[in-house]
Amino acid sequence: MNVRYFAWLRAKVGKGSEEVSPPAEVQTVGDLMTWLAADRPGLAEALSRPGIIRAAVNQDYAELDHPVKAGDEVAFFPPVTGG
Amino acid sequence: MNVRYFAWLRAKVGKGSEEVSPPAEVQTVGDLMTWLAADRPGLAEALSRPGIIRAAVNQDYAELDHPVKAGDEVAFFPPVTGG
Amino acid sequence: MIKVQDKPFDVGEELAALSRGRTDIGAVASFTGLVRDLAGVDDADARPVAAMTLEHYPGMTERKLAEIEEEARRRWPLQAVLIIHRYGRMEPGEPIVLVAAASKHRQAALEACAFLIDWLKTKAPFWKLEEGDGEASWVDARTSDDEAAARWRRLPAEG
Amino acid sequence: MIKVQDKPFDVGEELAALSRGRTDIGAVASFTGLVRDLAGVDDADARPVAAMTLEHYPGMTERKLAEIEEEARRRWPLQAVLIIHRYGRMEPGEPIVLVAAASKHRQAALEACAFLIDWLKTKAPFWKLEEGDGEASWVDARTSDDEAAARWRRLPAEG
Repeated sequence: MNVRYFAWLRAKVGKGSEEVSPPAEVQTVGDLMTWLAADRPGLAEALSRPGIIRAAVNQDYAELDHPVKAGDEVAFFPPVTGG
Repeated sequence: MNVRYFAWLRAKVGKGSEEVSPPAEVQTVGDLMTWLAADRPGLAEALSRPGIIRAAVNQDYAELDHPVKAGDEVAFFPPVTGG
Repeated sequence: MIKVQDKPFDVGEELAALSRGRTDIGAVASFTGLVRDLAGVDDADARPVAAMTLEHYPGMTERKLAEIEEEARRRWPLQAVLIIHRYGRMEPGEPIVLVAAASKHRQAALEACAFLIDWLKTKAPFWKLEEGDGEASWVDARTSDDEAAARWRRLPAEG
Repeated sequence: MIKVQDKPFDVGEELAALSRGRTDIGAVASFTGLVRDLAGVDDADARPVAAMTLEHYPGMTERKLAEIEEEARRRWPLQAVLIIHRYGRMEPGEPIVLVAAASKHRQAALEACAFLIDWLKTKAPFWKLEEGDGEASWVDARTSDDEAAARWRRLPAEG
């Protein structure tokens, strides 16, 4: 599974993307967030502010209960500010 | 007093502008219209369709009760269709 | 800025000039009206157009367009306003009118732009003569234009 | 048409290309967003901006912009749609984004144009990094952008 981080979250995590292999009990975007945050203090800190971090699965916005599986591209980022 | 006609009203009256000297009892735009229509059948015909003809006095839109006086520029025309 | 002219204009050049050398403008909204080769509100009503001739009331046109610009500036915080309207004969594909509004923020620019064209449609003394298959004919005013302009009408209490 | 690019674009040339050679377009509405030398919603809040760097999510950006174009075409009868969004570093006065909609009639073009930019602001995965006096800082999302986008949200029954 490929995980990507953007904007200040990328800076906080310290990288723009990484390959991860979460255990079988990681079934949703929310599960993945919690699992990743365990040993990524930058992500944990961002997640402590509720509702700040958005997610996308395979380049489509996804809620916390959206399923994730091996091979997915999952991205985490702050609210968008383009335009 | 200078009177101007535009668009199809100009075609109906047969001229784009004329100098007129209405009698003293012509006090308003409405008075002027009635006085002019008496010997301008094209204008009379246009006025017979109520609410079609608009007026301007000295290049500002004016209602029928707007005063007119010697030296004024008074224009009659159909609803505008620019843009 | 108001321009009333018979010659065609370059939309790109006019818009570029609006913000050229400025770094305080965040948003430019524009509207261009062009001559179409088919007139009419819908397809059932469509008639071919070979050319369009715009008659106007010189003097009153400039005055009304300046009032429209002024009114837009009163309602929104604008950094630049442009209204260009052509008169004379033009063919399908040619621009008739360009309005643009520049502001720090986008809602002011977008709203002012819509206001400028809606207001112009019912206030500026222009008349369109359409040349089609046969005889040239004067275009009728549309109720929908009055309705669009009415959206921007303010109650005296708000003025 | 969607373009995501780092190089600047020429608003005039892009708009001209939209209607070039066509005689069926009656109305083109456009919105250009530019880098301002002062950021902030109002003067009290203003801070100098030396440059802006736009980060985006390659792949998802193109996909989201294409969806926004599609949605606009579903809602209004449009003859052409253009969305150009830049990424990378740009300085005050440079264009960031251009959206444009062409239609036979003006209300469709004006509404679609406002929709495109409002929707893009909250759906396209771009993030702005502002360089000012001191350290660069990420721009915060604005509630007003969510509100502007919400105007265009449809109830399921209307969809």
